[in-house]
Amino acid sequence: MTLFLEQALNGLQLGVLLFLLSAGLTLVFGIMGIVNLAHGSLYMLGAYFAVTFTGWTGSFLLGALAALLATVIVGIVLERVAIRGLYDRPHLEQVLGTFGLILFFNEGARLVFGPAGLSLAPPAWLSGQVTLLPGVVYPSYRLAVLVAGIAAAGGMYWLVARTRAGMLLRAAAANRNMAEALGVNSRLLFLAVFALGAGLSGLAGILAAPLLTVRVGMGEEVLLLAFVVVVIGGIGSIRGALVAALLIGVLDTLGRAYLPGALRFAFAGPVADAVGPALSSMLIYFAMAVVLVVRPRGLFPTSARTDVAA
Amino acid sequence: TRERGEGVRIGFVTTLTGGSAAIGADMRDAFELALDHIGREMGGRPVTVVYEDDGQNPDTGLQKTERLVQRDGVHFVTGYIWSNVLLASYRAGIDGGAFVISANAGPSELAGVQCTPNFFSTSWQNDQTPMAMAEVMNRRNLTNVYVLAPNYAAGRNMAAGFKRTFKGTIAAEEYTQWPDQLDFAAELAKIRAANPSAVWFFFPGNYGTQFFKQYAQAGLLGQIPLYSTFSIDALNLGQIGELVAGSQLTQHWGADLPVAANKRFVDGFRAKYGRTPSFYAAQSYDSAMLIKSAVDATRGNLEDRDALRAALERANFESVRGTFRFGRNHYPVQDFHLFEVVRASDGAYSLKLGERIFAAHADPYVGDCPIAQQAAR
Amino acid sequence: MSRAVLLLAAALFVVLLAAVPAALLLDLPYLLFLFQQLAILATAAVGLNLVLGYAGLPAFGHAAFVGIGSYTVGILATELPGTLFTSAWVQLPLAAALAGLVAALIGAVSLRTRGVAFLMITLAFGQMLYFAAVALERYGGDDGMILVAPSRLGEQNLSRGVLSYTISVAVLAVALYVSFRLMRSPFGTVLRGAAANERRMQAVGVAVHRYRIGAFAASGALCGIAGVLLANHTAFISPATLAWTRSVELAVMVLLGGAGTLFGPLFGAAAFVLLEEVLSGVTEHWRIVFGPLLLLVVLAAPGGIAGLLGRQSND
Amino acid sequence: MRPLLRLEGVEAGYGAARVLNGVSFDVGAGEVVALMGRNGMGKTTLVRSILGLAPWVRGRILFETRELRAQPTYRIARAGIGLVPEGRQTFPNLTVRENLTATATPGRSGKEPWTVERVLTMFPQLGERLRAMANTLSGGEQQMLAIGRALMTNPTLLVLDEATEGLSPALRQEIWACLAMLRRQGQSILLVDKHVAPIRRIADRIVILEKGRVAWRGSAGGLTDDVLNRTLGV
Amino acid sequence: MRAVDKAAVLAEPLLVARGLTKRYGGLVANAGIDFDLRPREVHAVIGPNGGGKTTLLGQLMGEIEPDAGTIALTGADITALAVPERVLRGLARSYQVTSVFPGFTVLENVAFGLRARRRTTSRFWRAARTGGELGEAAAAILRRVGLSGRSGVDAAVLSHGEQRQLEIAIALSTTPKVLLLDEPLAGLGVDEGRRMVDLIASIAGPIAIVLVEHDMDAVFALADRITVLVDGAVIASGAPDAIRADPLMRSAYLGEDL
Ligand SMILES: Nc1ncnc2c1ncn2[C@@H]1O[C@H](COP(=O)(O)OP(=O)(O)OP(=O)(O)O)[C@@H](O)[C@H]1O
Ligand SMILES: Nc1ncnc2c1ncn2[C@@H]1O[C@H](COP(=O)(O)OP(=O)(O)OP(=O)(O)O)[C@@H](O)[C@H]1O
Ligand SMILES: [Mg+2]
Ligand SMILES: [Mg+2]
Repeated sequence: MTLFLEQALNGLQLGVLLFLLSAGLTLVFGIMGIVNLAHGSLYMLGAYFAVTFTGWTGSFLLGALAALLATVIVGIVLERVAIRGLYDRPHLEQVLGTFGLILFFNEGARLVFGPAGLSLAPPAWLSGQVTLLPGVVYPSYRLAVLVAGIAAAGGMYWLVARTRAGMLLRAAAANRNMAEALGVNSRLLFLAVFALGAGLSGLAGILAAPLLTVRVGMGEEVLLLAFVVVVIGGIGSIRGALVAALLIGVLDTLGRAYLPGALRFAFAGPVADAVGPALSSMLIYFAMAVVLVVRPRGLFPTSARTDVAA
Repeated sequence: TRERGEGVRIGFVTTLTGGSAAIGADMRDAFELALDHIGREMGGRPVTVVYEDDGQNPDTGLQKTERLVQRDGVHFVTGYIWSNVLLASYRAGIDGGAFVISANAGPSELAGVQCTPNFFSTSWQNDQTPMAMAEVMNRRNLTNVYVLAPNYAAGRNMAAGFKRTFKGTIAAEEYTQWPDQLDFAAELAKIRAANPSAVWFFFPGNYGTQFFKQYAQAGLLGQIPLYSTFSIDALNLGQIGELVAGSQLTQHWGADLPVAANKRFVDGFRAKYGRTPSFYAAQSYDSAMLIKSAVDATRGNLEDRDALRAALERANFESVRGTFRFGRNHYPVQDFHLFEVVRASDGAYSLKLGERIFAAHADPYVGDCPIAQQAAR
Repeated sequence: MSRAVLLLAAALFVVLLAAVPAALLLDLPYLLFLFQQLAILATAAVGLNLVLGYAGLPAFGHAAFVGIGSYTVGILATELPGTLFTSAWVQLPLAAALAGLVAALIGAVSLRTRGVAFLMITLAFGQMLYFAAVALERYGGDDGMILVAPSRLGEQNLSRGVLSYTISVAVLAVALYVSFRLMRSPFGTVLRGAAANERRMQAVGVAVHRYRIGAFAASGALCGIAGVLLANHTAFISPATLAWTRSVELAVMVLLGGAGTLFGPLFGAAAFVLLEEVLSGVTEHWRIVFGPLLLLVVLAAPGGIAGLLGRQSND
Repeated sequence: MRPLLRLEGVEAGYGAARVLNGVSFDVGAGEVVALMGRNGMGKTTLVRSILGLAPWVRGRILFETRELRAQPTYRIARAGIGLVPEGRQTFPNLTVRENLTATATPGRSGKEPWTVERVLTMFPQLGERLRAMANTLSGGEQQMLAIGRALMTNPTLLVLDEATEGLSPALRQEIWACLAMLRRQGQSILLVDKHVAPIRRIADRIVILEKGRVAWRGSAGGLTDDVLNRTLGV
Repeated sequence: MRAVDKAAVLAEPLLVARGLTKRYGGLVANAGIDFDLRPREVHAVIGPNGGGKTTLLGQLMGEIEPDAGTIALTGADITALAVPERVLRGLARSYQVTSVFPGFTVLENVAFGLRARRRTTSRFWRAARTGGELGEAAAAILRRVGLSGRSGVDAAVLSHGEQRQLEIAIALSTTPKVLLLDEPLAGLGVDEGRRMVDLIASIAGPIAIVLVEHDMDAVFALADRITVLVDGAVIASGAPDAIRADPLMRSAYLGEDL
């Protein structure tokens, strides 16, 4: 039972990390309508920056802050140079363009940061464990990630659903010309939002850095997961992204924890060993397919009517 | 129709992009160093090397191999980090008329029934190193060990090798997603719950780093001893040295092996690149030396392939691991040693040579290989 | 269709055919290897274009259908060596049927969604097939398998050489012809019309869904055929063929060349393969050039290469 | 009276196709000017030109004292032009209330500012649907919303392009009454519409476009049946 | 009383809807609507904005699934049929917002429906021709709606009025028995509107028409019968004169500018 609790907590923590990633994606992709494959690259950059700046400053917090800033700046430059030209383009062309960006960022990161994976230690005050319940020992850093992620989730929800900036953003994303005609500086707004999305993605990278090896290609590993989360949640829905991220995090973790064991009941050892990991990898995609078949527009769809709207 | 000009042409397929590019870079650097050491000459002929990136992808590896043998007309193809890339590519290399010499990947397939005359390995067969580790653990009377490896061929080979030799009980076996498992939290929780007397695992390169970090963060490091294979190397020691200090591993080579050729290699590598070479680099260096020994033996005659093959089989060169010979299946028969992670006075971490675990150890598949050893000429 | 497009397409075919004597006379076997790969990828791209381009459906799992073709060859060669089932005459239609069937099933489910959700669900199915391939322990699992017996074609086989090359180019030509016929047929106009206005197409009495599933099947079948050729070409089959990045690459080829145009996939595959070949020969850091180049194409030339060469009316 | 909006020789079009061939007229402060013409004569293009939404525009467009041409659209809007566009174009993913408030700007002094409450007194039906997403509204409801949304920017010049399209007769009348009331309050209005009778009642001046040119211009009183017949086919 | 009524209706009308209900959350867009359309009839549906007119057409056409109620066409129950199947049985509609095939010529726009009707859309090898008999049929339809001169033009660049005409042409291309028109005059100028009225009058008769329209001049010029929908319910139904005379109508919906 305590094991299950711990696994569930692991799942939540992974979910929160996924949420941070997909929150930025939901903003940029769900609301602004940009399919940005390079979103994962910003996550990677955030992690690289975190390692670099922590090395320079000697402090994880300072390094993380600087890394966040740097990722946001990269986001701003990226928006001005590349993304701006993609706003009014079909999704497919955005895919092509941002695929090019992935290649660029991966190669660039390798040139700048070197081919070897980098590693970042969590700050000393977070490198221990806490006993949550008798028998449930949990790494403090993971707990911190959980808290940071939930805070970011709350902030995002408030920003998009409750503030005027969020309203303007949704308005401009739906109909840029019309928003402009009502006095919205959509260029600036989009720039700000893209930078925010970049920042969130960078934050995810920064938080993940002490857990993972920072290396080229780490962005693509999570990109798909983030897209899965956004789509399951309902495109453009922050709430949906949160629920879906937690769902996927828990599903993935529990799948890895219990599926192979369950399979061993059914099959001989080697078969179960081979099929288990494959099946648990498949699990989230299977979940997505099921969700989309049952609810084609995700868990929290934004409703639409097409027979009278222009 | 492959004779084009004077030189000896060598293709080198390795991973130069993506998450594992560091391994490829280490291998390339070592190969270049070897060429420096031999004056870029073999059997009186100049040597040219074409490096190709496989992107850790079997299809790409195959295509690059194809390109090397068909476009560049290379006489030897070497490199190959990954078993699956090697398996995808070696036929193309051999069919294209080249000798294929793996400098790292050591799949069991090519060691047993499918062994083939024009393929050689300067590394090891996957099973061997974990077998040595299991032997160490046997000697310490460890039982109830948790086994962990990624779910791909090398991972399964390694686990198989470990289990073949290990005599104690196995608490549980776990195979993780490959290559994109982000997080080991679920596995770590299971380990904690199982509370084994030790954990043996294999996670290469960055994955090893990641596992050690998370193991430490989970507070398991001091509690359950870790025995690993191919998970700590010169490439990640700088990152995780602190976490793994005192930890032990088995290997066929170490930078401090007291062999003249090794000293030349390690000193040369440090001087040229300012870092300690990894075992990947050592194998790569050896592969250059092996090729040179064969071309020298035929006095630069690249046409007499039987003679070349025979010379390769003799392995008449000074390996960085000391004595080196090939088994019937063209995999090395070599010693395996215990190493320990130690902290030097300058604060850097390194691997310190310990006792010898296996002497002249041959892989367990060699018996299945139908190649008859040619009489030494 | 603009003159420039036709000219370029003709030129590409001349080059593909001229490669045979050139490779034999000048001893450039690699040229054939490279061009054969180009032709095979272009065939798959032509297949994908039916869905991605003409029908306007952002499908991103087509590498799986190529993989089905490849594994069909690999599994038959392992399980039924020396039988009828290693003949290309059996394998090609079988792989096409199998890939087409799976594509139709995936299409039928995926078509419940639209837009980006569609993109993601096709990708998800692709991933599921990828992991299924990884789980095929008997056929090499993650490592993949060596093709022990290439598809037989009478006395010869599809593995290597001029015959195999010629067949790959011929299959590409046939695929283009099929694509041409399909897309100017009533069936094709329905697909394109539904892409322009799905609701209206329903309201004139066309059950759009069925046509789209048909397009999926045709597109999957073409990819399956490409998969058979690919397995023979590389003599190696592995899950890497089904990876999602492969699907994206296929889509990038289609888009680079010009989605929804007849020759776009050919142009895109040619540009992709040749640029990669040339640039990676110059520097291992070639992607730092190639990536921005793709972006530039999008920004400067909407409609890809075919668009650059002159807009065409509807195909 | 100094004109609020002045167009001088405005040309505009899409791609190579020219739609406006030199249009000139003024809208004075406090004035209601109606723009009429058959389908496809360029009325909407003209409206889009003013707001900087047409692909290309030549000539001069002065608002108060500023040259609008080549300004970004949002600046033009912020200068005090409120648009009710052709085809409604409400923000589908915003609720009715959000549609009203998102782009709202505080009123300029001297006039009673538009608030959500004031819009709802004009369109009580929207009140019942304040929390509904705009894309679930009926066509006419969306039209009301579009008008309310423009009013909420408290514009100096209100521009309505076919704002009564798709409204029920009763509602249409309310809109006209509302426009008449706005006019009495001194609101300047440029409106495009096809309903002759109400335009005659509330417009100070009428401009009729034909093939991108001004075919007729004059006071409402001068709009004789003959003119109507000639230019609009009425 | 009701049973008798129903029997009489079933014997006669082309299109019969009973108890059509559609809810969106708490909002009832259609509340148990009974509606019928007799052969050769133009049956106008009017009512305030948001009254449920478009929703009714959507349910009749099969685009909106009713929460309750049945629909029959020429005596056969079509409630469960999908849109294309209903079209093949003789239903067609136009949309409140123009809905044509951009990127296709005017002629091709019409050809889609003709092919669907001839069931040739699934032919996949021979080229889709717009000549021959099909071309003539298309040309005839375009002539009828007054678009003959524009057959080779991309539908996307037609003027608004022309697109409305094309909208009708596309609907006619499926040779419907019943045509549902949603605000066909919307966005049309006075002159163009009048021509649209003439066009509708010319096709009415052989084709029975449900006309949703806010332009009362057009409604009274065309309608044989008028039904008034308010808040999703039928509040009145009858001959135009009776509706026009209804004082409730005048104040609640028609306003004074009649
Ligand atoms: N996006 C566009 N691209 C090309 N041509 C266009 C576009 N929009 C409008 N046009 C053309 O410009 C001309 C003028 O159109 P505009 O919409 O300004 O007319 P209008 O007077 O507002 O007509 P309506 O009364 O139908 O709204 C028409 O011939 C139309 O076909
Ligand atoms: N998908 C939907 N979700 C929520 N509400 C809806 C939806 N579709 C329609 N409605 C509501 O149902 C009511 C009826 O809408 P409908 O479009 O049928 O009205 P209508 O009579 O056609 O109005 P109009 O004359 O303005 O076009 C409206 O209040 C509308 O907001
Ligand atoms: Mg207009
Ligand atoms: Mg309506």
